[in-house]
Amino acid sequence: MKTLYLIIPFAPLVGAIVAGLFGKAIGRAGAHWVTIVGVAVSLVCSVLVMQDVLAGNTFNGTLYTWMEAGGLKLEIGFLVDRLTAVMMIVVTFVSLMVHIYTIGYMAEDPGYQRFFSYISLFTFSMLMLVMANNFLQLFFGWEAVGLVSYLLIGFWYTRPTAIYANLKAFLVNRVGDFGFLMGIGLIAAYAGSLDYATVFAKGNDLAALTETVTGWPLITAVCIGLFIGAMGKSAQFPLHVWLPDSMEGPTPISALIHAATMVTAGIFMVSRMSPLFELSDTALSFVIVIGAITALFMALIAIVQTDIKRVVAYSTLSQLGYMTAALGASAYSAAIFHLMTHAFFKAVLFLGAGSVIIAMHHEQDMRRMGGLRKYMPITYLTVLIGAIANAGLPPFAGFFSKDSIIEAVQLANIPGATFAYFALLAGVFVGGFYSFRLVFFAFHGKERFRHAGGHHGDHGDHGHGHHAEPHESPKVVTIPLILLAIPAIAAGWVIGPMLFGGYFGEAIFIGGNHHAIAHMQEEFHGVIPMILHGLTALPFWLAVSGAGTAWFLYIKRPDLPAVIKKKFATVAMILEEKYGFDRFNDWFLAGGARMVGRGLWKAGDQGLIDGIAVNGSAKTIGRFAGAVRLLQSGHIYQYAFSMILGLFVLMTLWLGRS
Amino acid sequence: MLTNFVVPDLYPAAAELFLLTMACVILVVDLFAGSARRWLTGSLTLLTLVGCAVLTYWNFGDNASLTFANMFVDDPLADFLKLLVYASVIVVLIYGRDYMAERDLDKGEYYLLVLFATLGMMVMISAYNLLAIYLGLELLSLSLYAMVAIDRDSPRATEAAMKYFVLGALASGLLLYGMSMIYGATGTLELGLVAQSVQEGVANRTILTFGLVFLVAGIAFKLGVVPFHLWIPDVYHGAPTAVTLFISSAPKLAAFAMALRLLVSSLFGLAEQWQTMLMLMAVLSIGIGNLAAIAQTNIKRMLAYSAISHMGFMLLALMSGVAGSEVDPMALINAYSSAMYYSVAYVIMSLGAFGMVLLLSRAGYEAENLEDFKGLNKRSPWFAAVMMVLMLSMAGIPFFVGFFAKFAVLLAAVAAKHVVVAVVAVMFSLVGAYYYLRVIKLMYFDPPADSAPIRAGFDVRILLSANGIAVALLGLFPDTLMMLCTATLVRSL
Amino acid sequence: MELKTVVFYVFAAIMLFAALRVITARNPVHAVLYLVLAFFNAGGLWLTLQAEFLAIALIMVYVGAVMVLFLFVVMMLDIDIARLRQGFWSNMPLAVTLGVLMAGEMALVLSTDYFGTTSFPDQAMPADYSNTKELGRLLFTAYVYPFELASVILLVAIIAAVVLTLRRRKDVRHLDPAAQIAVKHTDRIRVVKMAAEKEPE
Amino acid sequence: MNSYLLSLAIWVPIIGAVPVLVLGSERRELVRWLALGVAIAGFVVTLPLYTGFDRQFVGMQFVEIAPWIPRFNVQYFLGVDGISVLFILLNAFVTILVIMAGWDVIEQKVAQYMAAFLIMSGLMNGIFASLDAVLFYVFFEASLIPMYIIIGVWGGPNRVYAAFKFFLYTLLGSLLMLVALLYLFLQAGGSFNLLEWHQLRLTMAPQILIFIAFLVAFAVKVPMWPVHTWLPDAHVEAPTGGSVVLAAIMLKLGAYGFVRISLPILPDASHYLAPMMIGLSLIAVVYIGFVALVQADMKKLIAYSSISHMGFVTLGFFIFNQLGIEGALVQMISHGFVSAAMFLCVGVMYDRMHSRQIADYGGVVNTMPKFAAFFMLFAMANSGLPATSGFVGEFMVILGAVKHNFWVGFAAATTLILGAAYTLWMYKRVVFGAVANDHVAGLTDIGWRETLILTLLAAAVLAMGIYPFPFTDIMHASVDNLLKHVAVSKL
Amino acid sequence: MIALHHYLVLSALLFAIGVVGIFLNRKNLIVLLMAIELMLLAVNMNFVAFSHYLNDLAGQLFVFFILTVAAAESGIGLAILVVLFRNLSTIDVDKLDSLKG
Repeated sequence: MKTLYLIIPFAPLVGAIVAGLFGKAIGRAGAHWVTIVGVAVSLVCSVLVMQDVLAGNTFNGTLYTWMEAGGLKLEIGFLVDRLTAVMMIVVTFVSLMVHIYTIGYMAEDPGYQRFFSYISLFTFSMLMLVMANNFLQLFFGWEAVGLVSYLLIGFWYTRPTAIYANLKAFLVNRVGDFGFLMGIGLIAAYAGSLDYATVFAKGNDLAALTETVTGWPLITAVCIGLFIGAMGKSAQFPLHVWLPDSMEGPTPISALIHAATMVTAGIFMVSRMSPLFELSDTALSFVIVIGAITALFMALIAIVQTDIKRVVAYSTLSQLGYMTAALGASAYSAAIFHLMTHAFFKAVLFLGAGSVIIAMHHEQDMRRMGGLRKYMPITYLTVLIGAIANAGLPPFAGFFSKDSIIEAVQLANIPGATFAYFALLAGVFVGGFYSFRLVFFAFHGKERFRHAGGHHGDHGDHGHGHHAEPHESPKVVTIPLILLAIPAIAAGWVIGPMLFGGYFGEAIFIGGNHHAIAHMQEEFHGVIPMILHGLTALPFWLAVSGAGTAWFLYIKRPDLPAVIKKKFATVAMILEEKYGFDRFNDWFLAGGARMVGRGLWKAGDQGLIDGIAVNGSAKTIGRFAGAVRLLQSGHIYQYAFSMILGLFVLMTLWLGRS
Repeated sequence: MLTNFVVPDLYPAAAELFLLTMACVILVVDLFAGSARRWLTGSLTLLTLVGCAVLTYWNFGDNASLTFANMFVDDPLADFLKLLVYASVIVVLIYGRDYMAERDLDKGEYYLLVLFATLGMMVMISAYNLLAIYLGLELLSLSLYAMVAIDRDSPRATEAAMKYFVLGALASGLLLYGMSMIYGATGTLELGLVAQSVQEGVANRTILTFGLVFLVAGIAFKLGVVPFHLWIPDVYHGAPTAVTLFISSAPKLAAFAMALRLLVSSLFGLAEQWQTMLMLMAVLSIGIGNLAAIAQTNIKRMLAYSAISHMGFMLLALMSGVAGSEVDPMALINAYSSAMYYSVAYVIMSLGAFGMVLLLSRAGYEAENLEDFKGLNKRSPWFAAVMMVLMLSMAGIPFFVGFFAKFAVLLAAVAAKHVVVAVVAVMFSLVGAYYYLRVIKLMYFDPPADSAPIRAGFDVRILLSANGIAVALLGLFPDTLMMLCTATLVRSL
Repeated sequence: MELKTVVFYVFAAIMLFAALRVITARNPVHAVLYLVLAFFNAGGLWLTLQAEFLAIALIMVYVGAVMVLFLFVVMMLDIDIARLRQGFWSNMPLAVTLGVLMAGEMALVLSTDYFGTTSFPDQAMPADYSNTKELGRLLFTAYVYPFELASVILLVAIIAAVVLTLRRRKDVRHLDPAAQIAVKHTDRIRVVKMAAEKEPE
Repeated sequence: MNSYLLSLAIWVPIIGAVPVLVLGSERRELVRWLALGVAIAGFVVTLPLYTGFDRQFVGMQFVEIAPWIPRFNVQYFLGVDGISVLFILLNAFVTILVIMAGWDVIEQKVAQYMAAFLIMSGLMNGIFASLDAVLFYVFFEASLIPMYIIIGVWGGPNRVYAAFKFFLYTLLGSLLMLVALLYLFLQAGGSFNLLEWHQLRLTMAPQILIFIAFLVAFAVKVPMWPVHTWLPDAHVEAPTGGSVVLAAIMLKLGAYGFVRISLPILPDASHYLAPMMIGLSLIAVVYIGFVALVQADMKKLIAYSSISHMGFVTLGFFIFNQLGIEGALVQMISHGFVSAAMFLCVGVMYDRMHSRQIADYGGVVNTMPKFAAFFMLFAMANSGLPATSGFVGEFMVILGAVKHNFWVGFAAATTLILGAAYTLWMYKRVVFGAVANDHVAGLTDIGWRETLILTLLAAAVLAMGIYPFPFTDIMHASVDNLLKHVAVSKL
Repeated sequence: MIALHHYLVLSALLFAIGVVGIFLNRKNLIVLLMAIELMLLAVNMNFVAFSHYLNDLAGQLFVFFILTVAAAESGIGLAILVVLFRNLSTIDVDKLDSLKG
């Protein structure tokens, strides 16, 4: 079995290395074949592992000892249990789809091989992350996916916006990693191990401790530290700022990394750490509040976006907020479940958006689209599916997961849960609205693209320069869309086994005082009753009314949005400015850091240390030297005077003594 | 007291007698050889020195022998120092030959004065009587005054000679006054008896200390330490470079010997007094010497100030013999041998440094400005390397002899619990490192301003190279010289 | 007050006055003459200390030789005396202060009881004692080494004086002993062969 | 167990420099190959040090002992333990790279250039191998000379200022150290043997004073804030090879001094002053991180980043746990690779453009993709990305620091953000973007020699990041022993 | 009664006068040389006095040699003075400052 585990991450790695180092030699086809085969092997093996896991076998073993120091043994190893298995399937599946899709999407890009190398490398990193059995390797994968994300966002390295976005993404993630590392550091310091099993076993002991220097309850500090890491990676408020900008990367990346997999690393991690989080209500409160804020406020921004990918991006942020809120409510399984369904329907949305973008010759502004329904039916259909799922309407996948989350939050009994509940409910309405706004804006209504003739200059390297009718994308694009649309519809139906069937077993731990899931389990009587129950519940009607509002504003009365915008100019501006975070970060954090740096450099290094201490003392010595030189006047009598004076001083001093 | 003349034991003074005889021979030979056959005078002079070396080496014994009514002592210390004096005088003559010849200064008198100055040093080194010290000192000084002025058409040289003369006379006046007080307090001129008298407490300490102050002033002048140093830069600068080379080398050894004989051999009972005096002067010398050197543009002046600071270091060791009031024989030997080692090391380095200045000088061109060293690496990588070694050694950077000299001195100072003084000293030697590095900078970092090829006799090249190599080798294997210094001191004190 | 005391004070007073004048006299010739006066008085004082030989030697060597040399030089060098005195008083206060302080300090030390009559009683020499004879004996027995050195020093002084001041003036005829001795007989007489007188053609 | 390996490691390069110098700069090609041969020979003789190292043995290995200056009981006493052995290997390795890096860039005085590096290499090996205080000191100070020459002769426009600053700054520290060494010699009853000094009992006051003397010496060399300002100047002006050696090896000398001398000889003072040391280290990490951010000159930026990284080293030493010390040692070695690589990368660009200003670049990736890839790897290593060597040491030190005191770890971990910020921001401005100007457009990608150098370094960086076990394993016994030793008071 | 210290104090005063003469005089080098002679005279006075009161001839012999050396010294001093005058046409002490700094 161990070989199998090894194959899963390393097959993509081999693909990545081959495509990266020998890309020129093997050519374009060679590059995509080698990577696709690698990921496919991975997927197959993951399925095999899944079967094995379902059969009740879990694995926790060491690959090699990375290092050993001070009683801390750091190893590289795998932990394969039900949680891991789900993640492995999701990662490899989505990744494979993206690989295939890329063949079409990047067909004309000069960095073709490089791109395949990157996404395969990403798959490897992500698999290492989810398969880790210790914090070191987790951090390892954590940073590695960050690196690949950095590389991919900046894939089109000549675009100023892209290289701005990738730097921003990396740095914001680093802020999260900072917290993450502090969490790991505390664990290492107090548990003396970074191995999951060992640490979890010591959980209760740790919960009794307080951090000696700060006086904080240890477990809370650890969990909040870890969660800050999750906030970075999973783009939670206020570390969400990088995600919308990351849309500068090629669309498959947006789908793969910034919707389906990497951003969910945080969710996965918190679930993995459930034995720790469950020990701290404070941490859970923190998690739920952050999640709720993200869910609602990011959704609001999506309303005013016109870039098709950015709408999807903000929608992703919002959905991640839902997952996080679920974590806070101790509904880890619900979070993972939403993670999975979201991976599918968000991938659909992104790839659909990508398909549209291809058709529009890399035009992303929805104001220059409209009426695409009849030109690209498959895309339309799949995007519609994705939108419905995203809005949380039954019986699509999103409904089950989202509904469970809202319910879990409602049932949660930690501080902040009530706020979270209302925020999430509001989010449902908003979600319904922006999902359908996208569909109506892009696929219905007037065909606005015809007037946008010479508007291809933005991305000249990808534009074709001719004004052909938009047409359906090639098969390599549509097939993954279709393949992904299926689970987007159906994945919800596994809710029974996954949430309530005790699927996760030992992998997720829920404290005795957190009974949301347990309570829900009692209420759950199957999928159909749930749908039926859903139809009468508040979230459903909120979503529907959101969709209705969208219909009204964009189909029925397309003139209204402008009027509303004018009326609520302030609100619109706040939303369009994304609450001013970007401005604030650029001005205060980036600018501030530069200012501090310049200040320290000019005043500290150049002024104080070099200017006064170093050159100053050199100058002083020089001045003294000049003064000493003056003593050497050249006059005999002064020389003699000096001698006699010296004699006199010696005489006076020593005769006084004896 | 002798009533009739008895021929004293002449063997211990064989070298002195030989030198004196040869000097008279050379005086006559030169008169008849004339300027066309000056090489004869030069060679004879060298031969004389070699002969002296042979005689001294032959005399090298394990113990001291006194002769000339106890005015002359021949001990290992004296023999060792004399050998070094011969060697450095030989080097001086060879380095300076071309320089003097090009300026028409290599008169027979020059060689004679060198020989008489050498005799003066030998007398100082072997002196066992205040009178002998005085006469040796005067013999040396008078020769030096004349040598400085030997370029009599140069206003600078005569000015330097005048300053040297007046201040030197003043200094010997001070020294004599001190000697008279010592004589008055102890009733004897013989160093051993003085020591005895001081130890036994017969002599009045106030008077002794009073005399000591004058003695120390006189010694300080000869060594050139602050505040009795002011003649050094002017004389080094004004004198013809070959003479500067002479003044800066062997006489330091003689001065060291004088200091050792006066302060240690005879006035050791006053160690507590003179130690502190020396400390004061040492610190001032290291400080002022290094500071003033920074501001120089003339390398001769720069080296003069550096000499002041080096002598300060030497004093640092000389004053470290006794810690507080306790006398530890080991510490004594350590301190004095360090001082000796430092003097020897300094002489070797100084010979090389001025030798380089001479090497770059040509007829009608004095390479005495720092700028003249510009781009030497381009003109002659080897001699640039030699100069670099010398400069680094003077700065006290390992692996060169100068470092171990400083090392030994500082060790002695720290052992005598003068840690603060040691720290002050090293801080000033940091300042000093700056101007030595500046020379290296000029040689290596700057383009040459003068592309004239370096021409020098084969022997000069070999000797200068050997000088540089010696500085390096003595740094790599410092033990031999250290051991020699220690051994001779142990057997002589 | 016995005679010796009177003599001491008289000589001492004159000597100090003369010394002061040496360093303050406007005219260097005067200074030299005052110095001669000082030497005479010093000689007198040494006589009171029964050092006849040195007293006489001082007069002979210094007054008779050295001071004459000084005078000779002063006369030889044509010096503008008026200009030499400028700025004399400006450095007076500092010089005098230091001088007085130093003299005071030295006097303070030296006038202690240590050198008083108790520890150093006046020495009365026997009647047939000859200072000169004793010195002579010592000089040529125990002090032969310094004596030889002193001669070398004088030799150095001679050489130095020669090398510094001797000028071979081109316009003055002089003898070159080296050339005289080194001359060969062939150089003295040149045999010139001349052709026999030609017959007039 | 008498072996001559350490002597060989020291003297092979130094003696090898002699024929290089003798050949003179006229026969350039020959000189280059000869220098490379000597460097490789120097590396080969160090290999048995690793293979033959006994990991279980606590004391010194490959010991050589002979009297050197019996007058002062100074010995030619060499030996390595787990702490020092790796540095000798690193040094020999870097020397090869440096010789290759100067291959056809240096056209003036080739022989002197090569010889200077070879001599320096030998001298620095001497520092790491010395177990006698005087020998240590002598090597420590002598290594300044070749570096002074290298900066001054082959350096940039402001090289004179930089060379002087470098030399005098460093000399300042080492002179104080000399006095301290002499004091210890006397306290130890006339021995310069460092191992004997480890057993020396000292009261608190002298311990603190000696510690401060050593601190000045080592802090300047490390360099620690606030005596760091020589480094940026020296780096900017030095030729590429000089910067590489300076960053890769020379900075380590100071840090090495702390572990070899300060900690074991002065444990009580070390503990007493640890808060100060930690404070200074953290200032180095944070303050310098900010300063690095605003540098317009690439070399200066990397120089500041070096200071910041070395802050981790001193931090690791003074938190007194195994993670910290081993982490610091690992960080030292890693920094040897990474900073060398970074400077070489800048050198590659400088050789082509003759500018180090970030503003003169932009879009280098367009014309030099291969180079950009290497540069990316090293930039990531510089910002401490896992799976590169840069991560290992930082990670260990941060873990150790959190164990020691949460806030210390917290402050140290800011480097995660700052390090990435300054490195990647520079990378972005230099490498990414559209081709900025005609000069960039005219760039040619790296040749085989440059590729070889960078590949070697890349392999080292990755190997150490992925499997650091062999590096840490070798130092366990010695670090363990050190910690035990430091825990015992000498009062 | 004249005791030893009378002579010593006298010589001390003489010595001081000589010393002051050296740095008081800024115009005439010859006077400088004479001031040195005064100093030496003071030393001689010391030696003679000690010699007498100690009843030891060594002091007087010392004086003998000092006289000899002083004569030689004066000779050299005057020779330098003459050379100097030839070069600078002055023996003004103030003008002797081309070497400084």
